[in-house]
Amino acid sequence: MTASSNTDFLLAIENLSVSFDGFKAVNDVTAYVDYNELRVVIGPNGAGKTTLLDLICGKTAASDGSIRFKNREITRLPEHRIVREGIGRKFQTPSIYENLSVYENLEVSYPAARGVFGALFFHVDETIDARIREIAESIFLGDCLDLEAGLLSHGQKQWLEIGMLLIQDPELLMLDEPVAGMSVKEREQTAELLKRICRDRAVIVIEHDMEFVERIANRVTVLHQGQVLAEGPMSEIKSNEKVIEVYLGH
Amino acid sequence: MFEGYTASEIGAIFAMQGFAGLSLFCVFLLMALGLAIIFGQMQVINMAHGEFLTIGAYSTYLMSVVAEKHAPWLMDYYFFLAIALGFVVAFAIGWLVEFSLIRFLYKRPLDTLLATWGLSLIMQQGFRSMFGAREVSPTLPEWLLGSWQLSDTIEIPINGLLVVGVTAVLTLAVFFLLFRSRWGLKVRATTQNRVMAEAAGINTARVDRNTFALGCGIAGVAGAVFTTIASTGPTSGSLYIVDTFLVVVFGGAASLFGTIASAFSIAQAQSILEFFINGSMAKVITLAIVIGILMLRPEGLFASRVRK
Amino acid sequence: MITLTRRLVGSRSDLAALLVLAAVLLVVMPLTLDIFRLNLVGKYLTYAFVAVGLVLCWGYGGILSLGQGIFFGLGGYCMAMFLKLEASDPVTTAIQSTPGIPDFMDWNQLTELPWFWVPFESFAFTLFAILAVPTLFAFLIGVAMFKRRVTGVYFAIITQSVAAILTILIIGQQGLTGGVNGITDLRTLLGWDIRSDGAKYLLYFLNAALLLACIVAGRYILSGKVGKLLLALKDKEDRVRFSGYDVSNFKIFVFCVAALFSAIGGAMFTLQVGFMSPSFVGIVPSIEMVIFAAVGGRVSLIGAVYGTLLVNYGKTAFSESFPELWLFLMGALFIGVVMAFPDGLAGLIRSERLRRVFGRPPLAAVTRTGALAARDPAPPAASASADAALPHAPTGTDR
Amino acid sequence: MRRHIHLRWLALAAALALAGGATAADYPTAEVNTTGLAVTDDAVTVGILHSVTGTMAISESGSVEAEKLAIKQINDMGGVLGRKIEIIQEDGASDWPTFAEKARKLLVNDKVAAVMGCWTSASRKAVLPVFEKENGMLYYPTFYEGLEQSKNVIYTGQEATQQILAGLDWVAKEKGAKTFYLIGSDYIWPRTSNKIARKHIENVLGGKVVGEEYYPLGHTNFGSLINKIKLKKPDVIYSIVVGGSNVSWYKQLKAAGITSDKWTLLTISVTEDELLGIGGENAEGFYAAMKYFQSLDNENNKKFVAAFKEMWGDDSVIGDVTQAAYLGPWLWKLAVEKAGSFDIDKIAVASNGIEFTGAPEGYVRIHDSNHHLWSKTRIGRIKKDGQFDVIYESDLVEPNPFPEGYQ
Repeated sequence: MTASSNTDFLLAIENLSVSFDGFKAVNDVTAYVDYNELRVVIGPNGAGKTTLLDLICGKTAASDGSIRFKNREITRLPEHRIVREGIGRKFQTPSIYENLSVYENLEVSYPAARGVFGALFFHVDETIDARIREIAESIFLGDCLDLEAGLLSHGQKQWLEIGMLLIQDPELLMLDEPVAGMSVKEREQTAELLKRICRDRAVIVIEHDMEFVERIANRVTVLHQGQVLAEGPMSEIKSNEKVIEVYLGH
Repeated sequence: MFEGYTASEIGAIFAMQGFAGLSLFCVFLLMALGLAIIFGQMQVINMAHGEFLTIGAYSTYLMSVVAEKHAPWLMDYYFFLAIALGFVVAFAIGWLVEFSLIRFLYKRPLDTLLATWGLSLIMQQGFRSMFGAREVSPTLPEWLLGSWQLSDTIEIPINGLLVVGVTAVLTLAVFFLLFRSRWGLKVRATTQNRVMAEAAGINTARVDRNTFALGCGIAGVAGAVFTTIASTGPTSGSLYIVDTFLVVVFGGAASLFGTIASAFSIAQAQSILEFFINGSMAKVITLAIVIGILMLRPEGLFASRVRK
Repeated sequence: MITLTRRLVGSRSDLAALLVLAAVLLVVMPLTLDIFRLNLVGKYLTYAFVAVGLVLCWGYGGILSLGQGIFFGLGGYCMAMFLKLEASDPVTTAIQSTPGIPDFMDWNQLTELPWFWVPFESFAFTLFAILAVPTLFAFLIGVAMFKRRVTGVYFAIITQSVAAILTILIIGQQGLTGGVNGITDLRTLLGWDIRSDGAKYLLYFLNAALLLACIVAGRYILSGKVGKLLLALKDKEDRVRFSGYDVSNFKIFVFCVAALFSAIGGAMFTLQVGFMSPSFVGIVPSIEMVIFAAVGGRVSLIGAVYGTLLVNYGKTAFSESFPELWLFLMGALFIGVVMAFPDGLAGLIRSERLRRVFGRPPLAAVTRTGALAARDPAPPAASASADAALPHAPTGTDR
Repeated sequence: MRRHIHLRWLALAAALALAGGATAADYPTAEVNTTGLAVTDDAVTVGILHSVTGTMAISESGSVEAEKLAIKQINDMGGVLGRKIEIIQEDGASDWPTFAEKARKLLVNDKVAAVMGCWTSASRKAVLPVFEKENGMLYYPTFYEGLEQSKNVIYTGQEATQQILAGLDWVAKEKGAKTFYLIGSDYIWPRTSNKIARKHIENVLGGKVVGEEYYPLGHTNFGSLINKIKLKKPDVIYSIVVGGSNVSWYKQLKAAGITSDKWTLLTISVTEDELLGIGGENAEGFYAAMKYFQSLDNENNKKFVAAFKEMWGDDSVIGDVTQAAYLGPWLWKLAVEKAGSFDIDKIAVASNGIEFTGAPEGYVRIHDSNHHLWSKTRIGRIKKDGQFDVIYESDLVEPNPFPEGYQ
């Protein structure tokens, strides 16, 4: 494991690499994310964006390099431990429990009774109930609590998944294409939601929709072939020659 | 255990033991090849695989009866026809099974496992109704039965050579079919990305059906060959299931090379252990080792590492 | 307190179903059947423990174990060891070269009781072992498998292999285990003759009561957060993991519970049948028990009991009158249940109870795909490429 | 042909009727049946309990056929104490609890006067407590490992020492065998039998056991074992491999060049039934020690084989156990007639010392105290057609289920 210095950043990724059968999907990436920052990761297909998130949340094991969260090494922690450290991850395709209701989806995601025996004797008290309803309101699903989640629209499912993360109150939230497949109106609502969310926490977003990116991003990281091509405010990135060549140009 | 033997005796035993390991490897590979193709391509564990082996065995028996009664001049060579017949019959039944059963269950691998177990019960009772509950013995050509005297002390079983030969031919054929033919390209395309394969004009349903039938057909060939080393009866095929599944699972899905390597390592382990310790314990230890390794590499020996 | 009762018995219709089952087992069967038939039903009901366990770990947890016979057998063997020791007192075994040890040990030239048999002279230890040994074994398998994320077909095949290993070991170590014949000729439990009709009645009721208790315990587990998590797990395992749960612990837990239930069944089997043999540890009985659960409806605890009774009754009836047809029928049952009735008996009787507990039928997804397969066999392309029907498919992949 | 047989049966019937000569009227039901068995003025019910389904069905079907043949013949001769025998057949389904359950049904519900049944030791062990508790009478046909004796069982097959010792003596004498390799399937009968064999080889014959191995039931690969045998070069390979493994074992032996021209193999687990699956050509010239072979040359056997084929088809083969199963109903009939009663307790006593001269294997006699049969042990040499040349016949061997010095 690479020895690394202490940082003041929330998330410090240093010299991170992973290879699949010799193919380096993420190659020597170094990046830092600050507290309460909204970072957008862009890049063409196959640039390693999703893999980067997989590495951070422990879904994929790194071949080399380190990831530290609040100065704590999390590179080798199992997924659920990383979540408990305060990192939430939303997947590219809405990943919710289709055969549970919206309420139950949120209930199951509530960060209590995470052990087997805790869960065995768990019941929803008033505080938890209030919290579930509050989150449901904030993700525009206050009226659909009893609806089976599988019956929600695609956009609503995306929101529900975000809600399931919010209820855990993570310090770092990672969203993989949160507006893919959404209508224009839903996009606006989502942008508003994101802005609200990152008041109290850092957010990493992978997004293709440049217009959407411009609306929300503080800083942008551009990945290309597993490496960081450029990083900076959106205005800078837009005029970066290399970025234009590989990504924005077409 | 070697005290009091001459070097040449020990050498001969080692040579023969090497061959025993090789033929056990080939037996395992023959058993597993068909199942591995089906498992790799469609993630279906065919619990009736043993019964497809039995189909091949009974085909051989039928051919031997026919040859004995109607064409005694064929007795020396009918075995090759029997192998072909085993393939054809097993292929045809496999095709039917896919058409009427398997294709509805692709998204539910565990259910396939149960349904094919049911199928195996039906097939076993079918054999019993058709051929009787007793084991039968196909009359094998005389040249297949003996051994080949390599030196004074080294004798190589001819049926072992046959198993090795058929395994080599069949494995090569499967390899070429999968990796060098247009059809194989379609199969691999379907496995990797069904939607894209369909978009590219591949009839994936037909690919599935043929793949399943091919896997069954290979089991038929294996069954025909096994008549030279094992029994032919309604439940003969079920003797192989545990070993077969373990070979396939140990090798990892979607990897022909994995299946070969897995058959090789299990066969060698078992063969060597059997030589040095008692048979039952050898079996227990082999199984335990395989399970132990599977715990360390749950996706099998040779599953390639990809982004999940 | 109210919530606890609710979680134990569920809603009013749940309670009704439970009471009906209790009435069938405790009143109808004993009144209508002679002791011979009742003893048979008792034997079937011991399999129902396994089926109920399978509802938990397979129906809800999505873990198909083809080795439940292991736990049934371990529970049964623990009980059998105690009973055998009691039946082998020095007086009755006086003709042996070493009196006081089980007869099969004497035949195998053992001259003293093996160390692991010694604690089974204590009934308290035996009761403890019946529950603890299989559960601990399940825990070890569970930890080894689920922590390594072995799932699905792999898990099924591995449990099957473990069952095969255990069978070979028990048969091979006949001096210690009684070998292929098993542990036979069991007579008394703490001096009480278990072969008498009175004992059989009592054991039947004890068995039925324990089974009902297991169902209630199972319902308690499923009606709470663990039940919801298990359903969630089956649907989106990664999501549960990324909600901060150690998924493997829940799988281990439910697998252990299933093993525990099976073990109780095994012990009751030994008591009612009077012996235990390795033929209940192996692959075939293990798979048959899966079909009991499937026939009853793999997500219905109570259905599992009816499924077990029905299949076994069918087996007895059919194998008496049409032995040749029985295997065909059994095979057809496997295929039919999987293809046409994935929800089994419980699915046929629209399960209002579960709807109450969960707000809707919890296995909507399963029902849907199952119904699709059953109702709509026409376009093979559609079902073979169900991927295309999934909502996420068009998005493509990104690295 | 058919007429021929009938004449034979009539002759047999006449002969035995002279011996028995009973009519129902001579034996009032109330007197011959004091324990409430299923005996009426003109009929008596017996049970047949074998596996018709499952893995054991292959082996047990011959026994069922033989028992039915014997019962038919007895009925044709006028039955037992003037009563026709009626059969209730139950299927043990190759499942030991089912055996126990069906045994209880036969004894408790059907009140049968005797049961012909079981094949494997495991099934017998499962039903034994039932027979002892409900006081029934079981006629058990299979050669087995011994170490058992019950008032409620008549063992019509050989116990281990009968089959083993005479065979070993023969091979030691005729072949001058000194070294033995013992091989078996891994369960109680082969293990117990090999234990007896080992003691006899080491203590009586002064020979040496150079290897002893067991393989799981259903094992199909014997390559390594065969190499070990080649390394040790035993004078005799002593084989107790059973079931599906049997076929693999002999085919692989032959393929490895272990054939009768250079090696001696003696088995106690291959009968004509097994040879159907193995194929005579694969085991040609090897020896089996049994009490009965289909090819036995005596009048009783010729009649028996002819009658068997008449009833069950010309393709039938008859192995040792099938013949032993045939003895069951006859021995029961003789015991009932000797006791003049169907009562189990009386039959159990009356059975001691009963002689049966009509046995296909020749003369047999039930032991005076242990319910096993005195019988001869024969050595058969396997022929290509799946039959045996009987090349040796011992004197009558006393059954000794608990052999001193062999345990």
